[in-house]
Amino acid sequence: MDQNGKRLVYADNAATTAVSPAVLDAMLPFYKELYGNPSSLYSVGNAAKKPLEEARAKVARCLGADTNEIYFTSGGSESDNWAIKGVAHKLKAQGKTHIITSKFEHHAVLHTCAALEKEGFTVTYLDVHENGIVVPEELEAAITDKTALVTIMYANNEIGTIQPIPEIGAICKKHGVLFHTDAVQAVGNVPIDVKAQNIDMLSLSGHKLHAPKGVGALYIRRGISIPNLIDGGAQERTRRAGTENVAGIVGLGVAMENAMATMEEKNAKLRRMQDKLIDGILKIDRSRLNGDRIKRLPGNASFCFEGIEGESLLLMLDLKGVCASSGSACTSGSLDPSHVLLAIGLKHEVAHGSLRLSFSDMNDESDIDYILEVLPPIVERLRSMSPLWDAIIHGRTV
Amino acid sequence: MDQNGKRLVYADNAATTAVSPAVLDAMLPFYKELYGNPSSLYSVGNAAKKPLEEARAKVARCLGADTNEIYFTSGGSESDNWAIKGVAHKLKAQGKTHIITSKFEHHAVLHTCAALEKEGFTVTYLDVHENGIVVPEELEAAITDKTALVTIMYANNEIGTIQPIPEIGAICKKHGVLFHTDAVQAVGNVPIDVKAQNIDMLSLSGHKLHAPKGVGALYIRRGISIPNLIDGGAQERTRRAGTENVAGIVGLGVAMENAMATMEEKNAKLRRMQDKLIDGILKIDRSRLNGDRIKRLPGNASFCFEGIEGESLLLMLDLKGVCASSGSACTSGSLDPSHVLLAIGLKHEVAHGSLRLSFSDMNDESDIDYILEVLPPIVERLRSMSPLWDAIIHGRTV
Amino acid sequence: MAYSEKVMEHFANPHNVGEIKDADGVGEVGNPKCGDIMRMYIKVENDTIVDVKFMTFGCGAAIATSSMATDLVKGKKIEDALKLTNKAVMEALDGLPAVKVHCSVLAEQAIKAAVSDYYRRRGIDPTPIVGELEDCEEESCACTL
Amino acid sequence: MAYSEKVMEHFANPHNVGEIKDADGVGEVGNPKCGDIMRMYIKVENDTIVDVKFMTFGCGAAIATSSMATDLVKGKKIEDALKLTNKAVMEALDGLPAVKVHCSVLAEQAIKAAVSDYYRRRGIDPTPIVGELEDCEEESCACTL
Ligand SMILES: Cc1ncc(COP(=O)(O)O)c(C=O)c1O
Ligand SMILES: Cc1ncc(COP(=O)(O)O)c(C=O)c1O
Repeated sequence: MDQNGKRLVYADNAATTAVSPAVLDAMLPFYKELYGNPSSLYSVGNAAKKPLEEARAKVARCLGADTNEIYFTSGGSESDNWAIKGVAHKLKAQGKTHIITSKFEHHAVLHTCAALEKEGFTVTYLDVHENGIVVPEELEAAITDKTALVTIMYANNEIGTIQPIPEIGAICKKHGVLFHTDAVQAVGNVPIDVKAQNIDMLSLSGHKLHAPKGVGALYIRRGISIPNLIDGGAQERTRRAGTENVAGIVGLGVAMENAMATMEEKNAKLRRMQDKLIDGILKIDRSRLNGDRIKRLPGNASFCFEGIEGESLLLMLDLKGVCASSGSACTSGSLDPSHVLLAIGLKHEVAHGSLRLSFSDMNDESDIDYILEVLPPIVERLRSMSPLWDAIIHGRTV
Repeated sequence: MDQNGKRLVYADNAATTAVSPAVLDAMLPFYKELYGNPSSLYSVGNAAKKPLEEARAKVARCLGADTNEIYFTSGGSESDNWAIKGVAHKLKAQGKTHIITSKFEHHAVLHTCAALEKEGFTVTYLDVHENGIVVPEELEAAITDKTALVTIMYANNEIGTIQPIPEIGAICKKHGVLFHTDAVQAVGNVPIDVKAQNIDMLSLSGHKLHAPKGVGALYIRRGISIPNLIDGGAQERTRRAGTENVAGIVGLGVAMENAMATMEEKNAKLRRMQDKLIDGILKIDRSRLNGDRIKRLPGNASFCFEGIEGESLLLMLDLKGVCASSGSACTSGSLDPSHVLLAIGLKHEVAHGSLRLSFSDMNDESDIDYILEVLPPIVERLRSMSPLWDAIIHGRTV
Repeated sequence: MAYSEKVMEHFANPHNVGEIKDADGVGEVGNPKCGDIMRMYIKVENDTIVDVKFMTFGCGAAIATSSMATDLVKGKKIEDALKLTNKAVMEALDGLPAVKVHCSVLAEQAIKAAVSDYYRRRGIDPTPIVGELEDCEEESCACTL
Repeated sequence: MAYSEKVMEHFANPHNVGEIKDADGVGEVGNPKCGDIMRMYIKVENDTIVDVKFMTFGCGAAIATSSMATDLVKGKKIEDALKLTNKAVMEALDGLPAVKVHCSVLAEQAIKAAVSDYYRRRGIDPTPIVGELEDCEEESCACTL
């Protein structure tokens, strides 16, 4: 990607993706002539209803769900909140006041769990170990007769590791415990089948797969009834009120369909790029890859560089036209190191030097080449300025 | 408005409005080159941050609020839910378990109140009388030392009546009770000043004023702390998680600014159109205007026609290219007559024959002329088919 | 909720609208509180419905099902007309939205009510022939009869 | 969080980076757990800071404030250098995001730490001259000193 003659490599697709031209094309009519309210009787409104339901069918198909198990929301955070708070509040009356999650969930899950703790729920935060993967046996051991819900993310947003979802689904089924997964990073990148994998609820967000920001969905298996997060009008079969974001929803449908149709090819390409990137970056002295090398999203790789502080690394990369992040976009501006990197056992001072590079089908191998060209000198330069580096290479603790 | 040579009169702007070309123009860059995450460090993301904050400043200015009292949401329903559930859950611990609202609020308020009733809150539903207006003295009399919140809509969506908001604000202030108003129908149509009017919280929704569907805002007066509805990332100063719908938010800012700049002129025009419409329609035998004739939104007029069922009236109008509704779009498909019309004292059989015509600055007087041309023969035709009409005109009860 | 083209056709130009002054049977079902009333008139010769007309107060589906149901029984022997089911009316209209199925039931019932009236006028108890006519409950407007 | 152009200028091409091997005073503040460490070296002649250099591990603001602070004290009398406030550093950089204000405090403190070291090496108690140096707490990284 070039812009104004300057090379631009967008390597932060785990934070958000560009809306693809096909998605935008599909959305535009709903910002123009098809502006009607899909709940209306007359033709202008009705013309919006059909595409809305077609988008629902597309999303359902991509997940192996039934059409009427899909509820559109404003994004991944809303879906996570609805699923987790919904189950908690529903099952509280039955004395089920325990939730199992992992230490490195997205804040949309962790802060929701924290809010429930304040209400009196107890939450078990499973270890994710050095490789960034939950151990199913540990999960099973954590289940008690008070357990209302297991919520484990499908793939981690900061380090890209993929969790053993089918195994977790089977365990939850065996114990009769509901299973929700935050699949915001996984949808469109790995094949998902909610029925085969025994997933009861699944959150997804459009802007991670070339649909716009501000639209997402929650899959709720038929038969599961949880209270609404947003009460009001009869939209979404009375379970999520609010005039539907028709353009966004139609965009989401198109984006999901495209992602499914091109997944295999895209992933083969991204894997090749990822291998090259990891091999190249690990040549840098005192660098490490975060999380399992194999069980990871093909488009996501996270590294740490000793003696480097993440923000200055990102700014230097930005000056070279490389957009990256140190971890989750939601917490940048925060001064604390990533809870994800601490969860996989990194020390604070190492966790500060993190770099996440995440790619989509809009990237190609030349982007990797460019990053491998500009990154090592930047790391070297920052280390040469660092009062710690000398101590680090001479093995003194800092 | 003409389309395919067929005359199209869109008279359902209270349900939703068309995105204006100026709004769409402002949004498009965020679906193209400015796709970055506004929470990101690098320039592509940062380029989205500034417009986001500018939009917040615009919205604040239009309400007389401070910039950091505005929180963006996915729409009016979310804002209503957040405000009402938030205050309720916050003040419950202090024994404040009483809420005052009116009988004819939008379902986003009524169903939220109903959900709270299930949790043990008590709710007073104030009468709105024949003219569709809450009486401040009755509101004051309903306040007890347990009252946590008063939530009264600024203007009704089905019949357009405007409530005595400054009076209610003053009463709430006097009694130290929080005051929320659902101003979804009012914003952009009447001058609002949250400080002068003593409004503590205010909900608004973009798609009612030519911004897109799926974006809205909640004004929360500084100093009021309520629990989040959507927990997670640090967006919206940690009070509303989720990657920001940048395009929608920018669109909302532009729409609000445009609405404010043109309000006086627009309202003068809409008032003229409304007077002509009401005078014209009331010439139809056994027709009535719903709600106060004067204290109403200039763009909203609701009627009932005895002996007519609303849906067939709407369908006949649609065949003539007139898009209208019987009331709230959220409930069409429902078979029960509008709770709003029942609240102003109409009988079921009369409430069934309702018609809401709502206009925006995109309409003009020729639309009124056209409606006045096609509506009377339709009413006549339906009445001629009706087995009730004979009895009605002969004064027999049906 | 979207109506089929067929429904819209019958709604926009309903067949058999009106009264039959010297009808042999008149049946009315529904109630105004629920927002749907159908009144059907039949003219019978040699056990055959030679003419049928309706007056309906109600939604688009109520008008369209009235139109279709009258079409379907016109010229039929009474015994065949009594076999008319709401399903047949719906199918002939290429379907109805779920919330509108009750309208097709009303149309079926209106025909039966008219036939019952025809028998009653002739001193014949219609119940063994036509069956019990369940009335739409005042309470629940979305009656599923 | 967006940096001013001035901050980005000093970040991209920081002034006075490096060590002074035969420094007359060296001061270090911050800690790696918090993600910010500044070390400043000064060379003093006739009570004047004739040279100053820094080594910084930290965010963009940490590097830019180090660069700006060293610029501001270079060539100054010690007594004037000690008047440098974090506010002055921030103003010279056209402001800092709220979450980054502590970096300007660190820069001010780093200069003072180097001057203290200079006095200490000469056997003079720096406290009456430089004042108490509050150290950034391990606990709270967003120290507001
Ligand atoms: C008065 C009122 N409140 C709330 C809403 C809900 O807004 P939204 O559809 O944006 O959620 C609407 C319209 O739908 C409304 O008219
Ligand atoms: C794993 C994960 N969950 C949830 C979210 C929240 O999604 P959204 O920003 O659409 O609310 C994100 C990304 O922001 C994510 O990566």
